Amino acid sequence: MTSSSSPSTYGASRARQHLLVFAALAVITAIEIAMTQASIAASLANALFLAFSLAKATLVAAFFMHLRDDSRIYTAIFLLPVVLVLAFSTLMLMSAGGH
Amino acid sequence: MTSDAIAAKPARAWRRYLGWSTDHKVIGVQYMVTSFFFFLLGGAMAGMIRAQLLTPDSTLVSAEAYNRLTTNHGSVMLFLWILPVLAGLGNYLIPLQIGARDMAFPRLNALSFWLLVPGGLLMLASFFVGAAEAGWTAYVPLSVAGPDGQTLWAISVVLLGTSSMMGSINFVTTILTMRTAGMTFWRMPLFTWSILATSILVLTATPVLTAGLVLIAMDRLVGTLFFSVPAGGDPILWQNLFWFYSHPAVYIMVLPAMGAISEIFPVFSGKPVFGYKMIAISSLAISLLGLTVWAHHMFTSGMDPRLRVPYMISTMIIAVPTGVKIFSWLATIWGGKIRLDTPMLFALGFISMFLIGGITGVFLAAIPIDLHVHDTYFVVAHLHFVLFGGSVSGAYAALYYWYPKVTGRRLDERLGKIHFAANFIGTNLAYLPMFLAGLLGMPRRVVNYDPRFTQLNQLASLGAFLLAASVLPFLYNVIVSWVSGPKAGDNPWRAKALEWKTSSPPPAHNFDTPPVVTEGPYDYGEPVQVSLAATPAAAGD
Amino acid sequence: MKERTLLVIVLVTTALLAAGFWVAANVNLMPAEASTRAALVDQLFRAMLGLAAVIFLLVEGLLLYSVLRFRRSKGDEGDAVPVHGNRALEIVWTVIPALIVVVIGSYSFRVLAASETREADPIVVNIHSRQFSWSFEYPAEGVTSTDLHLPLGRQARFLITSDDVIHSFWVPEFRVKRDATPGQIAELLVTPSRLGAYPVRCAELCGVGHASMGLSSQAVVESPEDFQSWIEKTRALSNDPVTTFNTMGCNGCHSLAAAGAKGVVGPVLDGLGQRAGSTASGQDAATYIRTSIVKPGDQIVPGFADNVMPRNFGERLKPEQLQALVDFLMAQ
Amino acid sequence: MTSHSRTHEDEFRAGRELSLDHRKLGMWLFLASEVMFFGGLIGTFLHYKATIPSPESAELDTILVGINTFVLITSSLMVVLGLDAIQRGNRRGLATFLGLTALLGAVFLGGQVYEFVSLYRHGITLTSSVFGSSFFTLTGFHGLHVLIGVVWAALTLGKVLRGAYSAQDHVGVEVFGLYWHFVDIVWIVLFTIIYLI
Repeated sequence: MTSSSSPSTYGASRARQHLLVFAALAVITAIEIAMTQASIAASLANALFLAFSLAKATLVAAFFMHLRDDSRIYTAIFLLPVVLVLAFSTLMLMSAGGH
Repeated sequence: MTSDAIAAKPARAWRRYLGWSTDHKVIGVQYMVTSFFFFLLGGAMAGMIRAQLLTPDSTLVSAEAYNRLTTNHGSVMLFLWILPVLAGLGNYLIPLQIGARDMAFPRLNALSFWLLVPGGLLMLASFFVGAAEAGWTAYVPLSVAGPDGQTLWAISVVLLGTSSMMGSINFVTTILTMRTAGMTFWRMPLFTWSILATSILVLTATPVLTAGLVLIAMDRLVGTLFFSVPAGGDPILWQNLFWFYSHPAVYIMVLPAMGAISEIFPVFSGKPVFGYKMIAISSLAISLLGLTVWAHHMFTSGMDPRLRVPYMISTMIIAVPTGVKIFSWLATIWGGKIRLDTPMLFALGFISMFLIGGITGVFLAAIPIDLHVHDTYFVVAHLHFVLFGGSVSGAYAALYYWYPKVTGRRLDERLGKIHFAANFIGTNLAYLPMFLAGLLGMPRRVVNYDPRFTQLNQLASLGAFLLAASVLPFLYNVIVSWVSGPKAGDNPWRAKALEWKTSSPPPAHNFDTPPVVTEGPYDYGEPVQVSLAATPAAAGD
Repeated sequence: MKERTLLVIVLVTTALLAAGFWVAANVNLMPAEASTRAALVDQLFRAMLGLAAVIFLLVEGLLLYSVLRFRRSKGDEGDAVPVHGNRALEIVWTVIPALIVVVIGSYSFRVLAASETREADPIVVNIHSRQFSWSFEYPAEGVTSTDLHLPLGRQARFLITSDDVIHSFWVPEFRVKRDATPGQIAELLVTPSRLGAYPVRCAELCGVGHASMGLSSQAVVESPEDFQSWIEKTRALSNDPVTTFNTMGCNGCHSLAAAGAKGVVGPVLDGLGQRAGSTASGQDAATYIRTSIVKPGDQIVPGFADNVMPRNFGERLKPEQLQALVDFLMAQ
Repeated sequence: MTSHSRTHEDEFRAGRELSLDHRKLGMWLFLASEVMFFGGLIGTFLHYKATIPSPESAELDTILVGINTFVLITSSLMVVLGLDAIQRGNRRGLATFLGLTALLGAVFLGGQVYEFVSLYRHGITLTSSVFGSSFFTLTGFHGLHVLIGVVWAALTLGKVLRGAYSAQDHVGVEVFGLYWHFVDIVWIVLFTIIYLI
């Protein structure tokens, strides 16, 4: 995740890369929808779904939003709240178990 | 740009403060003046509250009116006085302190101020439709019932939160991208550091409160069921959303004040600030820790018992970076050449009173004690020592310190010292008795109380009235000195930070030529070439 | 400065700090200790107050000393000797507070654990709260009362809930409070350790009656024998209209001399019997009073708000209780 | 951006030294706060999903919404392709792709409206249950963000047609792209926690 191709080298190659990312996103989404129709153990399915959405979000952020090439400061600014939200949601769920 | 043109004719310069301006200095002053108006308003409410509490069974105000007064006193003081006055200081100072021409997004900057105005008016307007009366904490389901003002209150707080988020985006962007040549991170004044830390908190904490307020507003306006208990709504959920913002809010309101104090001590001691890096880092530490402690406000509300102890520990740990700051300030004035001008007096007052707020904070974090004093006058005393003894003293110190920079005039020292004395005595007189009342069993937010608390409450009211009076010399001083005070010169305090290296008041472009920074902001008693080592690298020797 | 001066300063400071610690650790700022928990909490509180006093005196002392000792002399425009920091010192004042925090934290945790341990055969009390009164139900004894009576030395297990908004059950002498949250049941353990009657307070803002909520209730700790006789006395009165009036929470909002009720939120009920017949056209006094209890929305007395009085008394009152209550109010 | 006596060049030097553009930084900070805002709503939704049984969720049409998800992802692709185009100086390409972005965004909104209407027909409304409240609030706020994005795309398109942006100057497009992709990411998360899990 540390390729540092400067924005000037943008071009057809970059467009191809974006198409590949898009293909990946589309495929994952297709798999997800297929899984909802198939009968899979809920726990396994949910784990997969979470993993998938994490993968998709990461792809979009890394390639479409250029976090992969841009200053790490942008990444930090984006990740801090993500971590906080994960923590907050987990605690909400725990306190849901509380009563 | 309008302010340039008008600056050319100083005769009518004051007019630019009344309208839309994108000059950060104008906006800063607009913030400070507007928020001080709301300070007086919130103070008037406090006056009525303390008058009601002079006697145990007073009927001066009805129970309903009393709840509306306490609710709006809190909301106005927090959202319309402390937050905006500190935002105003930041607006005025950040570009000057880092040698920038203006903020990164001047129009956004003006917009965030002009959001403050409707937000404030909306909160006041609520008094005409039955003001919010569920406390500034707006606990559901009480706040979902309640009069229409409760809805206006929620919308108003959303507006004010949005305003401070816009401001924070501006602050961070400005600090990261607009520092002038040589202004490295480790040469930034500590006030700038504190605003950076605060902005991170604002951006991460405020949106969660906004989300919660949206839910309340929707429950009230379109009949959603988020907090409807019969439908399964969970009142504790609101408390989580609310405190996720409102505990960090305390640090949002005190960190910039600490930043201002950190500017003042070295100047009036003629010494470099002690442990510059530690102070800067402790601000960041407080911000991040501050995001992890919110549920210590809910020890009595039935949270998952497993979670209580971690929250207790994380809350207590915040005492450590706070202690680092206080000890560093002490070490800064130790062995200095101290001048006791008004800004310094308020700075010293800040330490001595914030200390009480900080220590009692650890008491509140200790769960067994909290289960007794939670929601009592002990908490009221604690939060006023933090926010009034702390934040407001800090704001006063900053206003006295930077007034000459803003106006080019000096304030009257005698009036300043009178103001300090009245403020210091009044604060302690008003809030110390409350600790005792709380411990002995007086709940907060009560319109009447058990007669055995009468003396304590009368002392508190006396202090409150003294605080009210203490504002008069300040107002007189600020207004008269602006018109006819003695000229201050560019750097009356012989300070070293960048804002003092331009004229007072600064020109529209802040600096006639972009400054190049070659030394730290606190290199007192230093030959310039050594000054690059304004860090603990030089520590100990 | 000279060693002797230094020594004196050190000695004086230590003496002051010690004195401060001793005073703070022995002064009593709390109300009576009426529960085993209260004793533990107060020990913790005094210990922390002692530490707090030391830190407070240390910081304020240093502050005052510096201000007096290091004043700039007239006409001195120079700077002081620059000191940028001191690694060792900074480590010390980071580590020591951290250690203090650890100590206080673990001590607090021990107190918490000790005060929440279950004892055998607790007496269970269901605490119901509503705007603006408490009632205490003893399911095992089949008794409900506006006062909380507890046998000395036997652990009480409170199950706390609310009918409307959040209240908070607090007896300062027990050193503990617990929120009464609608839709949830909160548990609280208290072992009374001292005979006496103590105030019951609502600590969470719950509306216009918040300050007066609990004025008509108190927590009474008594000997097991007295408690038993109180139970029997109260059970005998279970259909007594005054008891109904108070345990159903009417007293939280209405004032009625005959029931010793001082509520301020709803209409005064003294003399209701005389005026009830003429209040609503086409209704005799009994019908009017009965409707006002089970369908409070039908007639709202001018100057009072609708939707304040609960709508469910029809279900909550047994027929004989309702009848007795109506007759009782007729007689006022 | 601002009418300064000094040029951007030296005004934002400190930013360039950290390879930060102040406009992109501003947007990222805004997005950070948006993460927290949606985080609050998502936390609420999950909390109630865990505490209150919601049979209504069986009425949700995962296929339809899956297609909608696909549409939104495609619109994100359009934005990056548009950016690639203008970075090669191809303004017509940018215009085309921005147009497609707005179009696909509109299609997504159409799909959401259709979904909402059919749910209302099944009696699942904002006020029918806590599930209804949190479902419509969460998806509704996301829809609002898409709507804003569509308008923004249209405005950007207008500027392009008036000759704005070039291979050297296209930060405006990039900033819009950041917003649009963020809205896309939010939907990826919502799709998972609402429809899949």
